[in-house]
Amino acid sequence: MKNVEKGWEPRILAFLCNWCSYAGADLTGISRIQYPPNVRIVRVPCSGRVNPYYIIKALQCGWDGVLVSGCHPGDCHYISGNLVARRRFAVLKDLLEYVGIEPARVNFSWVSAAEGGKFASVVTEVVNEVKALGPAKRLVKVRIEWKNLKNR
Amino acid sequence: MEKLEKSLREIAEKLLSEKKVDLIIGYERGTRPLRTTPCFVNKTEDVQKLIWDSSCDNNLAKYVVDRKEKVGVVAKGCDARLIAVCIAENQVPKENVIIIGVPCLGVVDRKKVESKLEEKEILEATIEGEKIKVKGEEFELLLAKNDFLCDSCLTCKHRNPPIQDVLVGEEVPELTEVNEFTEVENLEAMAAEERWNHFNGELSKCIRCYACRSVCPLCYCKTCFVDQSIPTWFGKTNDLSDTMIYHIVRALHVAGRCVDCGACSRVCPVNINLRELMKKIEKIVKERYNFKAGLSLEEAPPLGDFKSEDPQEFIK
Amino acid sequence: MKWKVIEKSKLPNLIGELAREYEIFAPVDRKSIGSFERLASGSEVSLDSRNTKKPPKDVFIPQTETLFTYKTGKQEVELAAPQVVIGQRVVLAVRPCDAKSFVLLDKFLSSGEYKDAYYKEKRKNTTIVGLACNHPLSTCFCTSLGGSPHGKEGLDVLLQDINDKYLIEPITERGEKLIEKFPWLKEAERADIDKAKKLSDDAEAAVKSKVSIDGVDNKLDGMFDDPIWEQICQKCLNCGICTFFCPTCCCFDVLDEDGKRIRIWDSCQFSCFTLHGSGHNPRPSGKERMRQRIMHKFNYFVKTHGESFCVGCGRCIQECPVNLDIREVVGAISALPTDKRSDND
Amino acid sequence: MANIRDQCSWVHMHEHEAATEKAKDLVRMAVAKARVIEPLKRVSLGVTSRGLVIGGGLAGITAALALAKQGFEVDLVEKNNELGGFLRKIHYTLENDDTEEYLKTMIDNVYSNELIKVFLNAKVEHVSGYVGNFKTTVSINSGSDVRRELEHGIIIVATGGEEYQPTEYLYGKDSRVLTHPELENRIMMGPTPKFGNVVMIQCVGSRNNEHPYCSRMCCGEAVKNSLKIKEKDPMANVYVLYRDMRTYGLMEEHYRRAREAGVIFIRYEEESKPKVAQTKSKGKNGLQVSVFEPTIQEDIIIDADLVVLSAAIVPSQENEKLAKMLKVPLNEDGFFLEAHAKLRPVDFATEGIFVCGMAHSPKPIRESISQAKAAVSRACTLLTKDTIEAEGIIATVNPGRCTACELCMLVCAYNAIEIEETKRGKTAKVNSALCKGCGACAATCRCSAIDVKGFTDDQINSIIVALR
Amino acid sequence: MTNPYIPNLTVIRKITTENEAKDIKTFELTFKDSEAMKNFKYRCGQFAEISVFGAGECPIGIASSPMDKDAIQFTVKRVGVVTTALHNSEEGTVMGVRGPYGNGFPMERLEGRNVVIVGGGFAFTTLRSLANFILHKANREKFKDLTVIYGARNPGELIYKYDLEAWKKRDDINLNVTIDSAVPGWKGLVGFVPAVLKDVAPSSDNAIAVVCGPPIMYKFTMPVISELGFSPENVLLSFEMRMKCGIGKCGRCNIGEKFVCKDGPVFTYKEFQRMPKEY
Repeated sequence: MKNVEKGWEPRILAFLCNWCSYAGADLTGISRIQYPPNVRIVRVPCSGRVNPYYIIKALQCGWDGVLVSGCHPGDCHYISGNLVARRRFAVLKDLLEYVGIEPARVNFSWVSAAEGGKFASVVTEVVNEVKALGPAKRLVKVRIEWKNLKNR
Repeated sequence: MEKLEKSLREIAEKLLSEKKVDLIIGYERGTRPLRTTPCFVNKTEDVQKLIWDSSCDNNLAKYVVDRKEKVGVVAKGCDARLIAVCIAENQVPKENVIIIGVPCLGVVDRKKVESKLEEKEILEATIEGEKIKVKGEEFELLLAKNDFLCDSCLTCKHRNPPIQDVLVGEEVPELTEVNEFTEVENLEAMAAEERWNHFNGELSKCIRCYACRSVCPLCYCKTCFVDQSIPTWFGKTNDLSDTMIYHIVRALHVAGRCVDCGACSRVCPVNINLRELMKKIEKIVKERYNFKAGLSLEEAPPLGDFKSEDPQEFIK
Repeated sequence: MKWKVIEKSKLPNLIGELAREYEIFAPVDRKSIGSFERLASGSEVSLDSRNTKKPPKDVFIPQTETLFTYKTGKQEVELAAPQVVIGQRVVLAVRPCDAKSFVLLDKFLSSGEYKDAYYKEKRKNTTIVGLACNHPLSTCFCTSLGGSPHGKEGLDVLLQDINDKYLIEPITERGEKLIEKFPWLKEAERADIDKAKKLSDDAEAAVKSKVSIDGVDNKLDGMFDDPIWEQICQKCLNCGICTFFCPTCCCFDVLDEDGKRIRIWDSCQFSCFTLHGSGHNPRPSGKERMRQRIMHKFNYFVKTHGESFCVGCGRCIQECPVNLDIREVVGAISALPTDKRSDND
Repeated sequence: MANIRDQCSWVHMHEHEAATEKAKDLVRMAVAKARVIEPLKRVSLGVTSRGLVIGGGLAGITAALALAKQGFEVDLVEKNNELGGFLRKIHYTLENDDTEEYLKTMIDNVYSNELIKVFLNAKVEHVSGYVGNFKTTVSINSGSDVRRELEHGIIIVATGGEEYQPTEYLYGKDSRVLTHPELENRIMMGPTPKFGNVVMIQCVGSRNNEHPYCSRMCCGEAVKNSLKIKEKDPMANVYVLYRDMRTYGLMEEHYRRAREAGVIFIRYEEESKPKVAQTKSKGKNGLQVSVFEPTIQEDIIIDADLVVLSAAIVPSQENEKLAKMLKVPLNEDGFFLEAHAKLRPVDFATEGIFVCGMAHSPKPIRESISQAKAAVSRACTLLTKDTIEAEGIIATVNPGRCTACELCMLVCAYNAIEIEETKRGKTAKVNSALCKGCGACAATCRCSAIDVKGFTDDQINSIIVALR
Repeated sequence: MTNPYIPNLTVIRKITTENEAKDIKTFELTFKDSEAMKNFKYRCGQFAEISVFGAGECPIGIASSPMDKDAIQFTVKRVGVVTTALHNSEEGTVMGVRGPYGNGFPMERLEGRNVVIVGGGFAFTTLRSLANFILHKANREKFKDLTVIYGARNPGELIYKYDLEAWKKRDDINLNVTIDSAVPGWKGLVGFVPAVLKDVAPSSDNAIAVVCGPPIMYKFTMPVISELGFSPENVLLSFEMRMKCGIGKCGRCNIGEKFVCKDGPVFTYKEFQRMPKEY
């Protein structure tokens, strides 16, 4: 999944809430604001839907960075989805940082449907930070390489 | 300690005879030195089996979950708080549980005593007041109890059970000005790389025996997240990444619920100090949401609640 | 084959020589947790008086073992079984009770119509060098299970610590072949052998805790629904410590993980061990699972293989978080009057 | 759906190779999810096309009449023994319409309309069910305590507000200190009395730490009554001590007329509130009001014959109890909190329940009427349908894994989850009519016992591992 | 050293959906290596471990009769991870098959006697294999008369409809197909299997009963079987337990000291009575 030799490019998984951030990302598209192509977007109904398992599983599968973006507090289509999630993310981020995972690997942001520009700048910022960190190694589950095991 | 034991037995006898409870869960002498073992008393004449001294380290709150009959539980400060959390989370109806609170001055950590004696095996040990008398093949020692207390007891701020129905003996003075997060702060002071290697080293010893999950009263899920199949979240092998994730997620699951009773660190057969993770979680929840677990039956758990002014400095 | 002697100081270079030809496993003290691990250098070996905390079964049944790897193509699958063992291996300082556990494991895994290829192959090319116990612990009860602190069953060579020297006693033919590789070993004098004999007799006497297991298997026959189980298992937390630390527990789980089929240690104490696809679980609560552990070790295995599946090493007693002592359990069962049990056949 | 246009091609125009690679990945991820998706069945639920209006004040009556006009039966529940609520205390408006007359005709229409059933001295005891299928027990204690079970599809909360009983400015200690409704009674009842010096004090009980909100109608009342006094007794001197004159919108017109009519408006700062004191001079006890005027930086002292306090509107005591019963939120001030200030101003988060009038926040008469009609128009979007379709994307519980720890209930903004007693013990149960599929419960549940159809854990997990 | 854990590679030749709910399908597998096909000699009532690479393994009873040599059939209900992955695969996908495991039906004891087959729900797979084996022209005369009683919840859940049709046309089989409760358009028997068994009342002398179905069915069928005079050793039961290795090593499928995968899955009712009630 990663070629370290020539200009390694990080892969970032983004969970965007359907009503605000996903719409914001679409607005970024409509206004043709460019941002680095390292982000793969997953649409979720609300930032409150993002389970810590998703973020940890992404880190384990070798994603170099994770971004979770939702509506600004008070704008949530589901009233309190983002507010409940905020506490969950706070505990998760502090614990992962404590265990030794680089804080820039896991990012959270509030992007409303009208903030196309902000979405592009958040993504650019995350990509640059992750690129500075290099490929993800901590918590990544090493996959067996087919070549050196087939010896019988 | 005998005075406490006597009044504990009287209380147990009274509860049983007045049919207030069908069963008393307490401690009885174990088969090995410095060991006590949980005992279940339902007849008044067995009440003599109940004992109390500072080697009663098992967390009896684990036996309270899903109890159908009425139960009286001997509970130290941490056990009582955990029973409160289990009641608040509807795992056992309040009217089924009578908390027999015992003021506790800290329980002895067997591993500390054993590592002090390195090779020599302890054949006999008794706790008298502030001293532990330890006898082996050709040695006999008198140890000061306070040098061998469990880590969590050294900084315990709830020696008297905050929630209880009956109190055995009188209250003991509480520790007030003690910083319970010193170990966590030392780890936080390290660089990220150093911390990562530290946790790598510690958790690589894990053999996935799940004793930490089995002994923790907060782990009552019918199917644990490691055993789930659709989808299989994380592997069950003792591969380092799977093991670290198991411990990280279990720490997340006790956020705002763990009372630092220290049972998970005590029970770990390969001596992993799990309190380093759990204590950090307790610190996060305390600093961010000023919440301390197990102090009231009504309070909503922090991760089931929100306030508009919750800190969000980490959000872009 | 005559007995030999080696000074304690010479042991590391014996191990060094061995390491040139064999892959060596020996007890290593990993932060006060004794376990058998592959040796990098001779110096690490720790032969203190106690038995290791972790049993040597993971030399033959590793906690995670790859059965084979597969590569799925369009309509094509390539399988490759890994090389199980490369070259000869030696396990050092195995206590007699652990050696006996290998004999029991052979009965279970290497017998019957299908044999466990991985286990069998490892056993075939591993020489086991034992170390007699001079100071049994208070939790050891190997003598009650037909073993002894200086038992020879399952060992190729038996070392015995006689203060400044080790007495070397080759037992099997493979053991002799191993000793012959070291001609510089001196012969053992009469005095050494007598001293060893005396030490072993003292050790045998030192095993104080006794459990009578005769007749226990018949008593267990009719006891399946006896209320005593409720009482015995009430405090058990069903964690996996007693099964993972037991030298004879070898249950495993098989699962697929990105590109390889692996087997990992499993325990009859875990809740989903016997969970059916339909959600039905024949052993829903802790009582059934702890009963299964006792029945399997002292009844089922006796019926199928003729002897108990326990070697009396005492690890489960030391490590149990709630001090559920298997000697007490077996004692309580054997104390039950036999007539009450009506066999229903 | 793999969003290749807006989220890939349009935003990575200059990096063709990387953008194509990303597009392939997005398709791989979409296919990974598609392999495990299942059809979403939409559950259809019946609707009882009847309405319940709680509160028989102006808003309640307007709502009941509007609903009846649309042809739906209405149960109107009023806790007192007569309809009218706060409007009974008001006799005329700024525009000089006769509110008594208006209220009388409205009440006659209500009683004469056979679609509306009125329950006086009635209190709501218990509400169960969900949108389209509410069951409410109402206890009527006219003499004997009678309980009635009502069934309806929607609920409109119009319980109104109460007038703040001032404790400051000697109110209750001196008969010459009145509130505006009391002043109105005096103006309407008495012959053309002489008023002399009338001092009105604004923001009494409003915009302080106990009630930080503005009651929005008291400035209008002050202007209205000062004009009425000037009209009845041109010789009277009217002083209005205000912090800010909030006669917003068309009321500004009347504020100008008041100034032209000679009413003197004096500003005061919050820290230096006016003081009212009884004085003994010239043999009779006078009433003296002193206020510190910030521009001239001096105290102004007025001998008053009458002091009128613009008392705030406070939430009624029963809001707390009713909110718990309906499981709808109150804001920090204790009024009912609407779902969204701009997008759903008269709805509650819990579907099928609406709010209007002063129960929502203090407001003038016009706004109460328009909000009542708005609530009815929203309610009719449900009542007109005979079945409503619950969302396909909703949460479902796997009873085998649920430990009934109620964490999901705490985080559900729509109270769509209840604990149900089954043979196998207690488990959570999702009410598909109320659930919006946000997934907060699924992410909070430790044992993954609850999952959201359409965004299941399995689907999202397959997306995450798709590119390994 | 023959490694019992390495599966033989097979290809799915045909998939037929068996019931309306589409959660039961029969997979016809052919071995990629014909040599392995020949060594895969199995008896009715045995099972095999099917490997779906990437998902895992699951024990499934062999549904085809040993007489048809070119392919083996497995009928699988979608329940867990492996069976779902199996249901998601299409013809041509490569699967692994390990086995045959288990003792299967003691054919030598059935020869020369009447055979009564009682099956319920979707556990009819191994009984169908037995029925087809008996009805095969090379074996038919080795057995006396054959009675089959097969019940399911409703017509949609009846599997092997094509076999049932074929058996109806034959005269040397007494076929009774029933459904639990009447459904419009169903002309056959109605009633639970134990009730139908009581009505059909096959004679028990010189007869062996083979019963297979969910545990709940055993509870009600066994009393009827004893009433009909079948002695416990003439009744064969097949059990379904959680299995992983299939060769008696992983330690999880035991009932008492018997491993269901090695010593079973077929036990006589006599053996069953001696075993502890932990299944």
